[in-house]
Amino acid sequence: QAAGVKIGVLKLTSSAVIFLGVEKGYFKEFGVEPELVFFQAAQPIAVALASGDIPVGATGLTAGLYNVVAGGVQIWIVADKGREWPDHNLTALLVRKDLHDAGVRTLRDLKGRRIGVTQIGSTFHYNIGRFLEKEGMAPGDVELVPLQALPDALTAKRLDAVATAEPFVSRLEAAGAGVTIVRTGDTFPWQIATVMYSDRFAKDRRHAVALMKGYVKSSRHYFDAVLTKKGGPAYDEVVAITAKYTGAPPAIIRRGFPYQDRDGRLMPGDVGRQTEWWLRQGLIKKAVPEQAIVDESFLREALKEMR
Amino acid sequence: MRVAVERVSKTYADRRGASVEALRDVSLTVDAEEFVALLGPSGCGKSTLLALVAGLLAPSAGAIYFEGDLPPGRAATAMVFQEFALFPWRTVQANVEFGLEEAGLPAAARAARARDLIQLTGLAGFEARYPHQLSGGMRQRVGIARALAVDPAVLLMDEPFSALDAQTRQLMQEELLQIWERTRTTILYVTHNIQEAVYLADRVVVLSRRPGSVLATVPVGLARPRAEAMLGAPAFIAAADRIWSLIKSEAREALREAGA
Amino acid sequence: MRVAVERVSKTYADRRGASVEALRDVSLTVDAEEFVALLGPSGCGKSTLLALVAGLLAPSAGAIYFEGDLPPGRAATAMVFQEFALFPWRTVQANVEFGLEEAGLPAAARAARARDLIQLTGLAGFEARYPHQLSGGMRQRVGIARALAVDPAVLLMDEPFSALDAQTRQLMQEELLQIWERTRTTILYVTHNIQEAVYLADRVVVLSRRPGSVLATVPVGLARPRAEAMLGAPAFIAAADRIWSLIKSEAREALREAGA
Amino acid sequence: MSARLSAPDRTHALERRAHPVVRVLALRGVVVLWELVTRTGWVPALFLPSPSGVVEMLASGELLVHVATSLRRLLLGFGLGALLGVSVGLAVGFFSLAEAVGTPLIAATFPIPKIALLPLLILWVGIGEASKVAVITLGVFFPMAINTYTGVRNADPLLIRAAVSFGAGRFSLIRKVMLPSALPMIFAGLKLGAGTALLLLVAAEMIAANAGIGFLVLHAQNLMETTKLMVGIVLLSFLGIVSHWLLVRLERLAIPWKA
Amino acid sequence: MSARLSAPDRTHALERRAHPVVRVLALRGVVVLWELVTRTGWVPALFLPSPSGVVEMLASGELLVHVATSLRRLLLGFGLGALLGVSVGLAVGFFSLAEAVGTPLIAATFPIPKIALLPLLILWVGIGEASKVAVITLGVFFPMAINTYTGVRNADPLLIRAAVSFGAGRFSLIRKVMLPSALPMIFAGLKLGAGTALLLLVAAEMIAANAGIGFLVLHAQNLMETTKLMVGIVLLSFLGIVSHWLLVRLERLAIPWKA
Ligand SMILES: Nc1ncnc2c1ncn2[C@@H]1O[C@H](COP(=O)(O)OP(=O)(O)OP(=O)(O)O)[C@@H](O)[C@H]1O
Ligand SMILES: Nc1ncnc2c1ncn2[C@@H]1O[C@H](COP(=O)(O)OP(=O)(O)OP(=O)(O)O)[C@@H](O)[C@H]1O
Ligand SMILES: [Mg+2]
Ligand SMILES: [Mg+2]
Repeated sequence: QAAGVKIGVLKLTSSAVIFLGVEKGYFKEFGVEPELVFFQAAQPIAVALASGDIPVGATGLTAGLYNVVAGGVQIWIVADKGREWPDHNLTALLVRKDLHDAGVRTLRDLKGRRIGVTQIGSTFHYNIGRFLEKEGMAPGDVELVPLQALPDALTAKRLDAVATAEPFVSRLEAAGAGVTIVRTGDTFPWQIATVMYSDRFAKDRRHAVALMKGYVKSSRHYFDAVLTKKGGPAYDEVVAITAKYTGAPPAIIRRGFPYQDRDGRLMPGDVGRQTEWWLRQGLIKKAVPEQAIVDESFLREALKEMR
Repeated sequence: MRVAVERVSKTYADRRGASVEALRDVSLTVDAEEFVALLGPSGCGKSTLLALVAGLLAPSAGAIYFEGDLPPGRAATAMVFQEFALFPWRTVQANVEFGLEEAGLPAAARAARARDLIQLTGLAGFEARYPHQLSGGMRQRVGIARALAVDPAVLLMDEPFSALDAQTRQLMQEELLQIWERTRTTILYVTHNIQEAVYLADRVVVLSRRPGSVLATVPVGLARPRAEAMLGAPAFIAAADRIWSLIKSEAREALREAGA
Repeated sequence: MRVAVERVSKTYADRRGASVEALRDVSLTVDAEEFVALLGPSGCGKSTLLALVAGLLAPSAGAIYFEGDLPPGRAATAMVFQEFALFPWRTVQANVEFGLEEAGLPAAARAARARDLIQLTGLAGFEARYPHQLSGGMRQRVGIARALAVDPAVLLMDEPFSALDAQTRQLMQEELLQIWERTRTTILYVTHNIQEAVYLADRVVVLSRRPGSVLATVPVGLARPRAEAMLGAPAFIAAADRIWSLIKSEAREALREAGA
Repeated sequence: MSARLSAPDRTHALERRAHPVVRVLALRGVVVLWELVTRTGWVPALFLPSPSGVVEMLASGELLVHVATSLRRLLLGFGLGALLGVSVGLAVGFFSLAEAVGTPLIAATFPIPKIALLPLLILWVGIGEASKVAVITLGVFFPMAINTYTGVRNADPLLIRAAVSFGAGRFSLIRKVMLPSALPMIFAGLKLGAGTALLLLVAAEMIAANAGIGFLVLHAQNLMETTKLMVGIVLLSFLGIVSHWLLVRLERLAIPWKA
Repeated sequence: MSARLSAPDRTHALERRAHPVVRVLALRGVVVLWELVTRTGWVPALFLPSPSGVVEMLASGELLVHVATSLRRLLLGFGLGALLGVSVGLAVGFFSLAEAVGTPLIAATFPIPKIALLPLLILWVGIGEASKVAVITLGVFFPMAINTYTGVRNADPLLIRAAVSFGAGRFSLIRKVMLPSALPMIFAGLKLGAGTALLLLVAAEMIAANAGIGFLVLHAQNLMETTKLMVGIVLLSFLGIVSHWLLVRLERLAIPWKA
């Protein structure tokens, strides 16, 4: 009898490892029965983890998540679930097609313009902030507009540019609505998404480790099937599964899978870099040291048994 | 000024199309400087008749005329209401000035005239009070002052003292007579109290039950100025008896219809 | 049952700490099957005394006793209010049943008993009406039926007919006497109308102005059953005159204080 | 003989005509004008969709799922809020201890615009249905509690004394005097609360939902689908009218003595 | 001699004690309990920030710019809505033609939850200040118009007849009878409208703004800064209490005859 575990995810290509694990029965193999709960954005997953609605989340790292921990509710970052990596761009900054045609092609050209992000404090906010810093610009040089239904808003010309993720990047390009001007992975690799445990689930050591085992198995499958090659039946299978869960056409899925560690190991020190940056922006109220939020022990224990 | 009501009828039509005949073929006159009381059972159309004279209603048939000269700036009529009808948001002073404002008098003249009437009606010292701060008797003094302020050729009074208790009522009747002795304004006074009608008026016009029509006009043979002692005078009793006999059968019928 | 009010005083304390002495050292009795009227000027504490007897207020000094056997299930007192105090959301039937509900009677017994009293008070046919659909006289019949329904040892009536017009009032007095002839309930009846007190009661207790105290107890030497014709009887006039002389000076003073 | 004047006619200042034709035409006229203005293209459909377009989309029923979602939230929140509000109002109105505790607390929390609590409620009860229902519940609770309290406190003291004189105890008093006395105020509160509930529903759905009429309206705006936007608004107006009408009917049934 | 009973004592059912101590302690007790619960860490600050933390942030004044922005929108929208509402209410109440045109239009548009119009208003007047002010204006307009209308229609006909009998014309009637008669209803509308205005302000700022207390609240939720969230809520409650208090004061000044 497998224990049911709710996992909060987004309908994005970056959730492929989770979809794969569910579809191939890797989690069940180790005694956990995942139940996927779909969210609209990363931030609500953090809320749901904090309020106890879900024990496990798999999504991007946001300022809100760090503030949850700063606010006294423990959440643990336990494994890699997607990195911005050269040649494996997960998110991107797109400029509206007509503006691009009119010559708006770099970050500098976007000065003073409206850039859509899902929310203040989101991964997209972090992306743009880091891009601007790299260009020597200040966060105040553009206007960040938090909006729901971002891709649609760009299509409807309500925004000048938008920071979004696959498959929307490919979709917008395919639809001729936007043109990518910055690819995050190529510009600024970072630990964008992780698997997270609520404190309560983390205390349920047996299932917490079991889930990791399934996750590692799925992660290795994923790595071998789509990150090392660009075709073949194994590749097509992952594409088909991802298409099924995200509702995006396979052609768009094929445009790119995000990079992640084969064993699910986190980028060392990156969470600390993130919390530092947010603290500097004044968007988190106190420092969150890495050891207060990252706990790879579940992963290590799983890996030890899976040699 | 003389008022002539000539063969006036009034039928109300309500929204649902039903109609109520309030007055039928009423003729009466009020001579200049005369004090006429209009007496009749409840619902016989007394208030309706006053509203017609005041121009607040249009007669269904017949006409109402004012005969005599009306100096410019003088109002033809002014009304004193049973329920006082003071403006609660105006002080005594402002209430008395109301008619003068509508007549277009300048502020200073208004204030002076209002002060006179406040004096006359015994309201001095209460100018800044609001109606809710006054007793019933005081309130009706304001009503009378407001009406007299516009110096009406005809003063219309609709049961002005019936909302007051017996003592206050007596007192106010005396004061009204005193004021009338001084101003000699033509007065048409509605009441359903026989004693009051006879005590105050030169003539009493008695109306029948609804639809109201004139049953008779009873002259009151009492000297003026009137005094409380006259309430037992033979002329008083004669007039009162005459009126009582006129409306007794009417009243009985009304009572029978009303039931318990 | 006999009621004994023994040296009762009552002082109200309002929120601001001011206190009003309503009754001072009042003693009186109502014998079993006796009809006692309590008479006094407005504000002298008549309603206060009834509330004390009904247990709605606690006396500041003195005590009130009921003497005699009270069969179980029978209420000691029931009250008829001047303003009727019917529950607007209850039909006539449900209003009459109210006291029976509180006494814990089963539904069928309640309905039967209420029907009897509705019959007795001449309300048959109006069971399903709401109070707002009744005339004033009808409403007070409901109030009386509701009180009699609980078969009180003492019936307390607080100016029960003073909100009615003169004709209805007369009628209701007659009916009350008829009902009393049949039930012989002990009655303590508050009024400030001398005629009414004398016409209805065996004894009239006259209270002074506030703070109320007993001025005198006047026995009424009229035979029972009473009839309208007795209003002119010498015994009637004697009692009325006696009471009138007792409260005349009181009343005068009150009038003087009240002013116009 | 001197001048003979007719009495002055002052009736015109008192006159009020019914204008039945204008009354009927007013609303229709606006709709017809609106249709004309959009038909002729004088105002682009982006800014003002045509009524016929709105009716068409309404008739297609494609938005029914949103209506159902909203309706469920509305009914749940309204029902809970009304129930809690009336109970608390009765208790606070009747028991002096409850009043001493309740009135300062209600006075301090009542002025908060309830929609501002949505983020907090999401933290407390989760992002799902519960937070939306809770916002509506809170929005309805306050007018209901305050109106019920006012109704109870304004119960005719004479009726209370009458009931007590017939031996009514505290619970009898609440059930047989306070509650019926407060009913008119309770219904006034329900009507007020229905409007607030609808407002809060829409706001909550606009801020944090992915279904419901509020979501529909905001989503339509993001996509510049003005017809869909207008359909949402018409649906909401309709919901408002129907709920008010239902409450008026219910009131007539519940308060027969005020016919 | 037979039994001698004391009169039954029924006063307990009528008794109401004042509980002055409880009344004073109730609110403070809740705040103290709240502080304790957060101090001991029994409830994490994320779910319930400590009162002392809230007071600290309030005192720091860092949120004043948001308060100023919200206040400007509120005052503008409320003022405009009240002005329009009273004018339309007076006109519709007095002129029978205006009534015939106005009442069906108001009845059809009144039930729309005004926040649902925000997207449309953004389309019409842009995403800037105008759309937020317009939503508040609309929200205040309806209760004001309806209350003013009711007040005018319920003006004592006797007073109208008295005024006319002294020669008052239509405009005299409006100014000297209808308007003062409607004042109590107008103030009731203002108090109702103030609550609605605050609610709409917050909702509009949550949905489409980048300043103001509503924005602050939503922003704080996005970042999970619960203390800031609570500060926003406290500020709003404060705004609500102050506006109500001001209206009550103003009412006393404007209606001296109802002292
Ligand atoms: N606006 C109206 N519409 C329809 N019927 C009316 C209207 N005003 C008065 N009536 C009816 O006309 C009749 C006469 O009314 P009116 O007020 O003139 O009587 P009244 O003699 O003044 O009575 P009261 O002594 O009670 O003041 C009554 O039957 C009344 O119901
Ligand atoms: N609850 C109260 N608090 C303070 N004073 C009160 C209260 N009830 C009555 N009084 C005062 O006590 C006095 C007696 O009141 P009560 O009602 O008993 O008089 P009453 O004889 O019944 O008068 P009425 O004939 O007007 O009914 C009055 O002066 C009244 O103002
Ligand atoms: Mg009349
Ligand atoms: Mg009394």
